[in-house]
Amino acid sequence: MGLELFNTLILLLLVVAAIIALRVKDLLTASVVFAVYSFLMCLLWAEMGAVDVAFTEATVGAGISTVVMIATIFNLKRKSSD
Amino acid sequence: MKKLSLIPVLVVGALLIYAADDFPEWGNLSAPASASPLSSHFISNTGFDTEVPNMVTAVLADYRGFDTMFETVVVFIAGMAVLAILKNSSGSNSKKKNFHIETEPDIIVTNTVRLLIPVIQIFAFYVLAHGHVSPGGGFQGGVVMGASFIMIALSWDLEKALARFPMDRCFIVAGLGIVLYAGIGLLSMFLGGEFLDYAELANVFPVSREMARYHAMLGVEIGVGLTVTAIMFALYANLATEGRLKGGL
Amino acid sequence: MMENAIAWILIFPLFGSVACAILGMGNKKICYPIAVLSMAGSLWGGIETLRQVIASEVHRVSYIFGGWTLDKYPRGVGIEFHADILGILITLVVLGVGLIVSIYSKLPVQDETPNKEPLFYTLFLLQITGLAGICLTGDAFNLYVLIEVAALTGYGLIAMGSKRAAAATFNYVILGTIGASLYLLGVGYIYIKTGTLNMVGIHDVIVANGLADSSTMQVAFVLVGIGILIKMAFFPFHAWLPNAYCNAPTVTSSLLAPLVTKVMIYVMIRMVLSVFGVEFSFESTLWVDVMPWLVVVAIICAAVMALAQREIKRMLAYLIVAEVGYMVGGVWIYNYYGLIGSIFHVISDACMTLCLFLGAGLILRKAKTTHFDGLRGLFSKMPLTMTGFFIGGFSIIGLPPTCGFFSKWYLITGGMVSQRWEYMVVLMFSTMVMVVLFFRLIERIHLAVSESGENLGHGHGDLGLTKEQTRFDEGPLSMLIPLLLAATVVLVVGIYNQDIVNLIEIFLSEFNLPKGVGH
Amino acid sequence: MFEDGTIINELFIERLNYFIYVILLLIGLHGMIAKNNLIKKLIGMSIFQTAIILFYVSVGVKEGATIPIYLPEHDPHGSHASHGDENGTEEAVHGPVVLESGLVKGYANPLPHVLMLTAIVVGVATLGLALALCLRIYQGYGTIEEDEILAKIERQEMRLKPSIIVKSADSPKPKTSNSENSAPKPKVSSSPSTKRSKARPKAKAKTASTATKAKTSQAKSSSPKPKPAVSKSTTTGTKKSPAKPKTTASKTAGKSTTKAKPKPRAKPKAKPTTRTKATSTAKKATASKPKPRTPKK
Repeated sequence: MGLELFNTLILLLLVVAAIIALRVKDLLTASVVFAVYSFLMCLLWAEMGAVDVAFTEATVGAGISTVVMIATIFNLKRKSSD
Repeated sequence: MKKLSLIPVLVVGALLIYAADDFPEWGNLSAPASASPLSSHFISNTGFDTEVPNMVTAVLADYRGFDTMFETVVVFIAGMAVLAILKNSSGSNSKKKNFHIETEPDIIVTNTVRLLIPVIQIFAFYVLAHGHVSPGGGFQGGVVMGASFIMIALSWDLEKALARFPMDRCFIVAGLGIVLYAGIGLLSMFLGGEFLDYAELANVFPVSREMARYHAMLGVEIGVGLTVTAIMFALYANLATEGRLKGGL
Repeated sequence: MMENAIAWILIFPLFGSVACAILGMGNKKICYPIAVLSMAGSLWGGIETLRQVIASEVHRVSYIFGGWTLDKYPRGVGIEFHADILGILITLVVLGVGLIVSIYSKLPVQDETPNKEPLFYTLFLLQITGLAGICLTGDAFNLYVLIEVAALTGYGLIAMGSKRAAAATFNYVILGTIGASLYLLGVGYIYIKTGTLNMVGIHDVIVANGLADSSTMQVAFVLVGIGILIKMAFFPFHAWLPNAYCNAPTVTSSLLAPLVTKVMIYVMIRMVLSVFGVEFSFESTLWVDVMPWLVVVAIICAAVMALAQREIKRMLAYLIVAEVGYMVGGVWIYNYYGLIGSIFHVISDACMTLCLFLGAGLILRKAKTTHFDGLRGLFSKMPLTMTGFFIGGFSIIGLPPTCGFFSKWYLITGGMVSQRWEYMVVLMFSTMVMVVLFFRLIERIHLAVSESGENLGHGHGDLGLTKEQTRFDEGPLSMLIPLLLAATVVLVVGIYNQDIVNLIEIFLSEFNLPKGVGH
Repeated sequence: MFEDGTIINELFIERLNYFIYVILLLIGLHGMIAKNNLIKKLIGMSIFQTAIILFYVSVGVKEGATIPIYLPEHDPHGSHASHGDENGTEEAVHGPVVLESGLVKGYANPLPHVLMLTAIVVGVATLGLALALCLRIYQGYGTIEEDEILAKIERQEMRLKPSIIVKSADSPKPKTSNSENSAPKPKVSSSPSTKRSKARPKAKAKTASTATKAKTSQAKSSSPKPKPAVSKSTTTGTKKSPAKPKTTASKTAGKSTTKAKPKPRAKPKAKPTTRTKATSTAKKATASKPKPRTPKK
């Protein structure tokens, strides 16, 4: 039962994180929130028994993707119009 | 206009909700996906066919090894395409950089990283080699390995990282990874099986057919790891410097 | 070696591409021969496989990677390559186009993407690998991976073009990812109901379990269908195509334009016939009622847009969109002849589009522009190029000795037999538009009148050009020969159309398609 | 407190995964289509892909199953996992066997996990490539906002158009009119600029498809524009306009021109690109405009 509560909590947080990542006007914040989203996703998958997928998402989604995205944003404008 | 884009989104949403009604129950053991002969074969026979305890690794590198080969190729393509897009692009510095590269790397950061890098790299090897038994494998190990080079670039500067892993070598290593993967497949084809039929390697190596699969999988994972390591670093290096490979974060 | 011919089709370009990447760093010159050789090897594998397919009793070659053969393991454990006649025919088209374009590529690649030859040829060969794999694979998820291989190389190849190419490619990336992801989601829906990914296995489960009424499968069909329609640039989703192909380097556009859309149409035919099955696709979905009308809209809009263009490459890009409408329509009028026409048109359209784009590349090289205003006097300047170009053009119109005529013939027959008058009318309409398009081009080349009706020359036969500008000045042989080869192929496919149609009929004979009037 | 709420369980917890995945997918799709910033589009794309992965992983879940790695007692290399145990020797002896069918339900379905590993990799590859494209676009246009990029492309095309005509028309030809250098010149520069101001609000259009739509509709809206411009040119350059029809009538004497002309002309009127209008308005001007240039060369 505790696990299901945990599951539900993460699912709701995921939606919140996704919306924030798309709404926030600062791209750097957006990519960090997206990293949070990825890590939540990773937790969820680990909880669902997909350990390999969770591991990959942790290294790729929350790790490399974010680093690469931030590296790119440093070469671009940080502000977004929407 | 913004409102209009909601229409396709809502249409897709309605479709998906409509379909969700027909889904088998959550976690149902007799759902087609879980009860199909395919899934039960993977679960029951992985140990028998390949002697690998981690079914995901076995399915990834052996049963569906052809997919994984192209997954590696996709990573390789990403690296090549990024290079193709950014190389010699008019790196006009019209915009002033909104950050400055500190001439002297921070001593606390560098010393910490100096301690961390070997640990990270050994962990990467562990993840790669231990993927047969625990979560992990070539891809994850490769990413961790690539991250260690990115860490060098972040804490010192890109030149230092590039001195350890030059861009030319990156692509040679990435190519070698694919050659290793496809080469194992080709070798097993020359030994009389189908492409990627690792069991045929038992003809030349003194192991059983199952163990031949086991060890070939390790070789394949190393190939994946090489490609991924090189390309992840190359992606970072190219994107952080707009392809100039100078300066960077 | 022989029994693995089907695997060699992919192994040659795969290793060739890696060789280009590694060896090309040292010596750029080596890439071109590697590309041509690996394409030739691949084509050998294709021809050998075709021979095997025709020789086998069931007209099918099944090759399972990794030795997970059907006698010892359940179907779908390993990844299966499933070459039936349709698959191997399209594969041969892909490889043939690849070989011709690789020969053609020598000079344009040097000039348009200097210092990037290794990168270019690596992506080029991997593109062929992906496309050929799409044609052969018998696994729904492997198809997704190969679609992404082809798509990512395509993005890279297009983005090497002019400055505007990056923005165009970005749109392509977004739309292409939506398409591929919807396909992936559709495969997930199929998997949740059938529990397998093998195409034959999926079909068996659908038939055995009577899944035709399942809403999940219906939605899966819609998702897969829309994903593929986006990828093939069917009319409302075509936005990525014209910009991407116009701004791409010459070689890229002459490789992608003939292949990408056609291969995706092949995927649609494959999904409709072999995976979901005729009963499911045509009887229990609404697509048969809806799609022909969408096709009508698509063809009319694309044809009108093509009329409005003043640049050859852009005009051709809209023509491709119109041709996609033909082929999709040929499938969804749900008729035996329509399907023959559709499949044959995939083949012939690849040949003629190749011809046109190779010609456009030569024109661009010599005349420095593909805008209509820069074409005056090209017939006297480069007669061979223009002959090749217009053979492709006449084939698009559908003039008899070329292959375009025969495919259109079958399409119209299909429309007539299934009493889809709207489809027939729109085929006639677009044929007329194409006549206008190409004869207008001829007019622009031969007459000294500019767009606004202003006279540029004096008197009869004078184009307002100096001797210098009309002197015989053909393009380089390495580009001219592939063009003439492509033009020959257009004619040969037209002349030997009956043989190809016979092969297609063998393929279609195992499906229960209506041949008579009405259904 | 959740134990007895079976309806809540059914509706909320068991189906929640599927609903959340749909919601995430729609958020991502909306981000891809509607966001103006290219990086935001990419974040939307990643959310879209992760949502699909979530769906696949949900498919692989089995009630009461553990992760798809053999427990020590099923491990083909028993000694590997259970070294030191008293039954270690036993396990090592019996070697790899096929798992009994009853035990199969104890492990989660590995196939969706494998597929999703591949999908994640494809996702990161696409992301890297798209980020490179963003950098390239930024180098070219100095912005990563889609509407601004479209506006800049539009402006560049306007600027490019006359130059193409100059290139193709600068061939030596009889100089019929050479007086109105000053009159047409401002027109060439003004007509694109008025069009540009019209293009700006239209180019706000979001997706690429609407971009092309915007192009055509913008052309349509600008189609009344050229007419006054043309008439103005005829009024200002009265000397030129009567001269023009005379030359065409006398010199081409082409039946084929008059025959073939209406077709191409008729269609563009219905759906002209910006280009054609620009050329047709600029045509009278360009006929004389290149002239001052050619002597300079």
